[in-house]
Amino acid sequence: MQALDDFRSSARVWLEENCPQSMRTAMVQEEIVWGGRRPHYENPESKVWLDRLAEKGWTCPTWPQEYGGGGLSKEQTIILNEELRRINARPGLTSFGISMLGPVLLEYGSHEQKLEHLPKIVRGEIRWCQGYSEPGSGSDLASLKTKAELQGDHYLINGSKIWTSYADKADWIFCLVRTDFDVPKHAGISFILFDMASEGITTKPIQLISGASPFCETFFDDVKAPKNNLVGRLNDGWTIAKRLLQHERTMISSFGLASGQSDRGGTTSTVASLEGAAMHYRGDKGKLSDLVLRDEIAQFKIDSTAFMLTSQRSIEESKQGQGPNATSSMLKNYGCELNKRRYEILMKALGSQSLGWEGEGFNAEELLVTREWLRSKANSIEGGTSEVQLNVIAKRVLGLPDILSMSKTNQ
Amino acid sequence: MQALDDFRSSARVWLEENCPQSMRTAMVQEEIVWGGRRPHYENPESKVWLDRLAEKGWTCPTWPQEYGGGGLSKEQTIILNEELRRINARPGLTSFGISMLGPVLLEYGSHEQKLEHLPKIVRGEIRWCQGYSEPGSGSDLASLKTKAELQGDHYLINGSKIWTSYADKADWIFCLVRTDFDVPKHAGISFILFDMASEGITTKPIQLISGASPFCETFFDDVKAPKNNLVGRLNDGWTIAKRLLQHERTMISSFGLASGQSDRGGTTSTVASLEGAAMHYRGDKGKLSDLVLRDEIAQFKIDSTAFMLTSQRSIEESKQGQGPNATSSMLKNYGCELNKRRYEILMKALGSQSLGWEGEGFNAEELLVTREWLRSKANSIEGGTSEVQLNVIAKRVLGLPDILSMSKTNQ
Amino acid sequence: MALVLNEDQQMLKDSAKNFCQQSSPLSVLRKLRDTNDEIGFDTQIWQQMLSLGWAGIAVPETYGGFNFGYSGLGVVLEESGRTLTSSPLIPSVLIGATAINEIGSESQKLELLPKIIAGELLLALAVDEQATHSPSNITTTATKTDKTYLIQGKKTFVLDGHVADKLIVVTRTAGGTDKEAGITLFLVDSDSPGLEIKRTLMVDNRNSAQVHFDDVEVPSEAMLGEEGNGFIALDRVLDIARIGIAAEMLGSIQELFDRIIDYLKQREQFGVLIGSFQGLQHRAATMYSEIELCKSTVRAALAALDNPDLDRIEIAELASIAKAKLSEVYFLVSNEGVQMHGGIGMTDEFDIGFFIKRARVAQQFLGDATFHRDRYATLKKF
Amino acid sequence: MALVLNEDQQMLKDSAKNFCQQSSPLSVLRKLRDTNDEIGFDTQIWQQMLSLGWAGIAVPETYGGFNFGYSGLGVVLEESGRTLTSSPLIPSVLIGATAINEIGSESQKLELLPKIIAGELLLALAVDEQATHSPSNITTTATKTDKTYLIQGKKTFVLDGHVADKLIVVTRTAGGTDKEAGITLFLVDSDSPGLEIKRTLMVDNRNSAQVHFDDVEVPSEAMLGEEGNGFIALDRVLDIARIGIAAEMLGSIQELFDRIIDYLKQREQFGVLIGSFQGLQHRAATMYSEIELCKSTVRAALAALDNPDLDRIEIAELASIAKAKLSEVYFLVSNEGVQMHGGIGMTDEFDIGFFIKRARVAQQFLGDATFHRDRYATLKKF
Repeated sequence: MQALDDFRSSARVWLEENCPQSMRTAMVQEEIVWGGRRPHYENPESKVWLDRLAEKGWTCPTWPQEYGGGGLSKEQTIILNEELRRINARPGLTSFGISMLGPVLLEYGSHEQKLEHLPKIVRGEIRWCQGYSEPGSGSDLASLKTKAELQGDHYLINGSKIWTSYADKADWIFCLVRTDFDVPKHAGISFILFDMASEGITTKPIQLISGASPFCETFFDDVKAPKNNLVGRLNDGWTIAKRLLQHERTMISSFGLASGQSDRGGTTSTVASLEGAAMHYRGDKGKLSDLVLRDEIAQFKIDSTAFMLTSQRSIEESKQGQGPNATSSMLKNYGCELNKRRYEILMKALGSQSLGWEGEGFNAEELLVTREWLRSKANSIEGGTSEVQLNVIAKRVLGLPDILSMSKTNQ
Repeated sequence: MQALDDFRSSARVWLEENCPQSMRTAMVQEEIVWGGRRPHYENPESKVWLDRLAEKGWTCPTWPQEYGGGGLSKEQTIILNEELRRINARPGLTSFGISMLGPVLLEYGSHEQKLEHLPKIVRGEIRWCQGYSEPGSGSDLASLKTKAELQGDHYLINGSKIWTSYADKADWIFCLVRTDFDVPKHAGISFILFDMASEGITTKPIQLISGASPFCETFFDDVKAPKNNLVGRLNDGWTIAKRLLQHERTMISSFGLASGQSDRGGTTSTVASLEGAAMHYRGDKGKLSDLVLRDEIAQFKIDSTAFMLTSQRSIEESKQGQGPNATSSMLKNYGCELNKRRYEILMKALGSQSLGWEGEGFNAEELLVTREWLRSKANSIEGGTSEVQLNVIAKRVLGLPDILSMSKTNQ
Repeated sequence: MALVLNEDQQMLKDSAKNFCQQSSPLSVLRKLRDTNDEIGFDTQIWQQMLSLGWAGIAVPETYGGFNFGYSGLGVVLEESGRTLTSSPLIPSVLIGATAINEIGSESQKLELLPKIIAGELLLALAVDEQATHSPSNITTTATKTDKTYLIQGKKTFVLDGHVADKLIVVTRTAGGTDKEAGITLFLVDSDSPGLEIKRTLMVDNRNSAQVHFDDVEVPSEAMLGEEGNGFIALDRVLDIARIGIAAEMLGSIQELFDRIIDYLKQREQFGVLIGSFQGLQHRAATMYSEIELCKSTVRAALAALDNPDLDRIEIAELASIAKAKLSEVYFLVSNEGVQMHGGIGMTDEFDIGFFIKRARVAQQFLGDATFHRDRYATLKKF
Repeated sequence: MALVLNEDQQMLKDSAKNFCQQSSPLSVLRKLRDTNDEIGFDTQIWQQMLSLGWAGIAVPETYGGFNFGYSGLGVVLEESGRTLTSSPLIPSVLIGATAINEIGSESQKLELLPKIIAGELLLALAVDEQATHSPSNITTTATKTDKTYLIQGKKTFVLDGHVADKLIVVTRTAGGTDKEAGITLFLVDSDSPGLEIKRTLMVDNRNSAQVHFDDVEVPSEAMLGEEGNGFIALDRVLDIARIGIAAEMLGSIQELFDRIIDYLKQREQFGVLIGSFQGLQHRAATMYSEIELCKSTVRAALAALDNPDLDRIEIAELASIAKAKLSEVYFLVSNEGVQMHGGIGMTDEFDIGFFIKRARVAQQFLGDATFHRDRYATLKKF
């Protein structure tokens, strides 16, 4: 315990000295740092803060120091996070490398692969994107058709991916490819890494109903990836893919977690809390004057608090045991549904002021609500649809039988 | 049109002269007339009313006069019903013979069968019960195992039925039996009629969670039914069964229809309307003081009005075409869900006064709410579960594919 | 009650369907959006609608109309809802012409209705002042001077206000805020001095306006109906409009549902059509049932408008039932539309997004489900 | 916050589970009902619970208890909820002993708590006066005379009031109806002259009483807490009780869900197990998720009671969250329990009916979901 107290003191001192003042304020969308070869720092202090964190490995505090991480124990990491929250410190780096690729490289990657990629992730030097879904594959991810053929010292990759987040801005991709067409679909998939600057790659942003284009279609035309960029064993990529999906679900469910807080993404505004927005737009005579809406908001806040407590419990339980588990499907699904509900209630609270698209008549915050409401509809589609999560719960958690295999054995 | 106007005048005069005064009041549970060999008339005027109606065939106004019916056209029947409603006349007879067996006998029965059974149904001389479900068969009705073997001039019937409504009070049964075990399950079923006084029949009432026992288990041990009691062709009983189920659904959906009215089963009481009950138990300051409950009641009443309009539209549409159709599944399902909702809202409105079982502390009306609430839970199980109705809508109305047949063709 | 269309109504519906599918498909709305069209509807299509007589369907023959009833206008709105057609049918015909016809003096009717029917005059209704619909909650004042009234205040969510020739403005000439007494309607030329009309672009690509009145002077003859007694007449016009909007919503919901069912029947996942999954089947069956209820409420409400035997309260109940129910079901079906289409439903390239955007605007316009449930309960005295 | 049980709590839970499953299965409740038992619980089982020390789990050692905290009492209630065990644990221990311990004077605690723990004294709380829970809405009056108070009024839904030795009675000594100020609690012997206790049999086979006070005289020493300041203390006791009830509900919900899942895995229809139908699977998965949330809220609320750092408002919020959430989910799961079991679920012979009956009583007891959402919103100042 003394050691932990010492760690807390030293972390607190270090943060006090090293975290720039503007990094101790609520994050704003434009100042999120994604890193990469062509990094963008809207606020110059963001770079200072990232560099200092990265030097200590604290962008990835639990990763081994050997690979650039902080080498901290779970207990130390909890303390570090508490201290970061205490001063309201912003995350230094937002990255699919940290939240998705890193954990599976640590588990399945070779020593050389870890040495090559992990330190760059820690320092935010390489921005990663994910090549999973393909046009038409939808929830049936394993039906993927992008082909990788071994040709001497490299794989030749042909095919296309869809829903690759920020593929047009990413430096490298972790990608599922088919390396055997003659076996059941799950058994012929491999997990491979390659540089997005390679010849033969084109990306095309997809415009969403919200007007934003965070995703791309990505096309591979005879792209060469070195043979030793394969992670894990050949044709064993599905194991890695599933593991990574669990990490992704854990990350996405935290959206829902955030929606439980009054504090929306750290911003302070009229619409930061549902009840605040409702009282502002609907009137407030000591209490919210629309009692039906008030009941709906109370129900939402009760559910989101219960959800937050469940996420915490899941963390406490996983401390006593394993990493992300089947409950990640439950958390992902519930968190996403909560976030969608939150925006629908917000739309209701704002009334016709939530119906603007652009231009005069609506303030920036109101216009953002409209866009974010539309964006939220993807929550229950991306990272595995609600339907898939419910299937996973039914089959893996509750052990209910699969109808297709039942009917095969029965008839 | 003149003819119809004449019909209306004469019907009105007849009703004025023949409908006893006590038959022009809201029906009460105890005075419902079921007829049968051992009829019970709590109110002697019920018998007078039934006999007078039966003499004109107006217990079954659309059935041919040849079989004891009223021989009225659709237009005349509508007028008769309007006139009956005008004076708030009670139904003369409540009978599964009228609502279920009669229509299919008219469609599938032989002339002799019609002559034998229909007039007795019209006059309420025979009370019928339905032998469909079997222990364990549940929604998979066609899996029935009760066996009928032809032995000379009669069938020998062995097996058991469950959920036979009032089997312990019924005189005859219309029953599904298996007459061929060597063909797919739907192809070996026949529809047969027999006397419940036959040797070898025993009935055992089933106590429900509401405390009531409207259903029985019924056992057949070498029961003999004359060969010519078979309705329709041998092994073609499933066609008749399905048709009869449509009539049953139409009947059950009318429960939901009734629940849309302020008037609950014609009774006038504190709990007759949801809003009346809520205002009585929850307080009323010009409007219902619990605004959240008020919103819920408004939503219910809107839905039930919309449902009532839909039932009417379905009747109008069927006038232009066929008899009960696939929308009967929709109406059955929605009506039952409405009725369940109604009781849950009523429980909420009455608060702890809805939680009594018997004895002091609760008035008769309150105790009835508790029991009827429990009873209502069966609405979405009997006559085909909600799940089955939704399947029927999905497959027959919307034309969505069946997963079991898909997987058979695909794999 | 006539819950089934008669032959003439069915013929009009078929012809409207034909026109909308052929001449005014959803791609028209997309093009208006992509070209940032300032008018917000296609003037050529509008001219064709005028030549089909759509602007006069519900107007009596005396004023140049076809006296075909609101049921007739309803089926046209329903079909235009299927293609999400944006046109002056809602603001100028359903609302504007109805207001003149219901409230106007004989001379106002004789002057204005033929112009609306001919497409020479576009109207817009300025009623809402806050972010939620609350038609008796009026603070815009009209103060009587010698021979004129001076209007002061502001209005929001004025559909197509930016292209209207005249605004129908709901003002207060007496009484306190949120009182039904003291409300007076005026017809105000959109080029009146002191009047500022600011176009706002909505998420459904329609145009609403925010309107400011700074001592806008209108002559006494511009009054629509009686001074101080405007609310009851207004409320009936709003009820007709709510029923008409519900009819348009019904068309959109049915179109959306048809697209969902088509997709369930053609999209394969895990080796089977996704329409074979019972989870989706039950949700589809639930939507189907709700949509059947929607059809009945819309038909009943339209039929009621054409039935002179019904009183104001009966119409009001049916209007609130229809608007509440349709709003709730459009919400359900538009969300399911995106969810069941998965990723493709989230892309702008695909049409589903247009429906969910239109859904939220239509839900709120002239009162959302909560508003109408409250109103229904009040009408039912509980 | 400790959202996972520690080792000692887990051991207590395991032993409680063992006891309830072995000695107090659901069949005990059925037998009590079928024999029209007048007491409403099995006295032998209650004696065994007493010898296990369950009545003293949350009571400090000074008064003969085990000081094991509310988390300890909570896991016992949870396990007794699995078997729908009816016993004085709720009225006399969870509510009665807590009230004495939280509000009583030192001498009251020293006198009464050991008796409760030994099973020599049964208590019941008389708070509700109307059909809905509204603890500040008190019209039963206590009027001060020379050295005594005279209580006049009536109470309803007094759980186990018919067998209680003393009632804890919430009265008004000052102030108007529905004011928090002016509320005073008294301990009243159940054999006091002028006191009429009428047993009422509830749908869940428990017993509540309706109690009439006709100038029931109680000495000043019978006052529990301060005169006129009773509400805040009462509200804390009610919060503890609400959390305890939520723990019991959690046990029942889990048991019910386990039975549903078992049934889905063994019941065949159309040649397959019904648990393979996706429609049912998705509903089961939804229930599972909601139950996980229930577990967390109950654990968090119990842990909060044992955490001296939390203030009254924080406890109140968690109590309302737990009672609202559990009420809502018990409603869902009990309805699904009947529906998914089909016909057999409707029969009295099968046990599912006991759960739906208990569910509605537990939902309403000490405030239903709507009450607690309203209270939560008030606590959160919106």
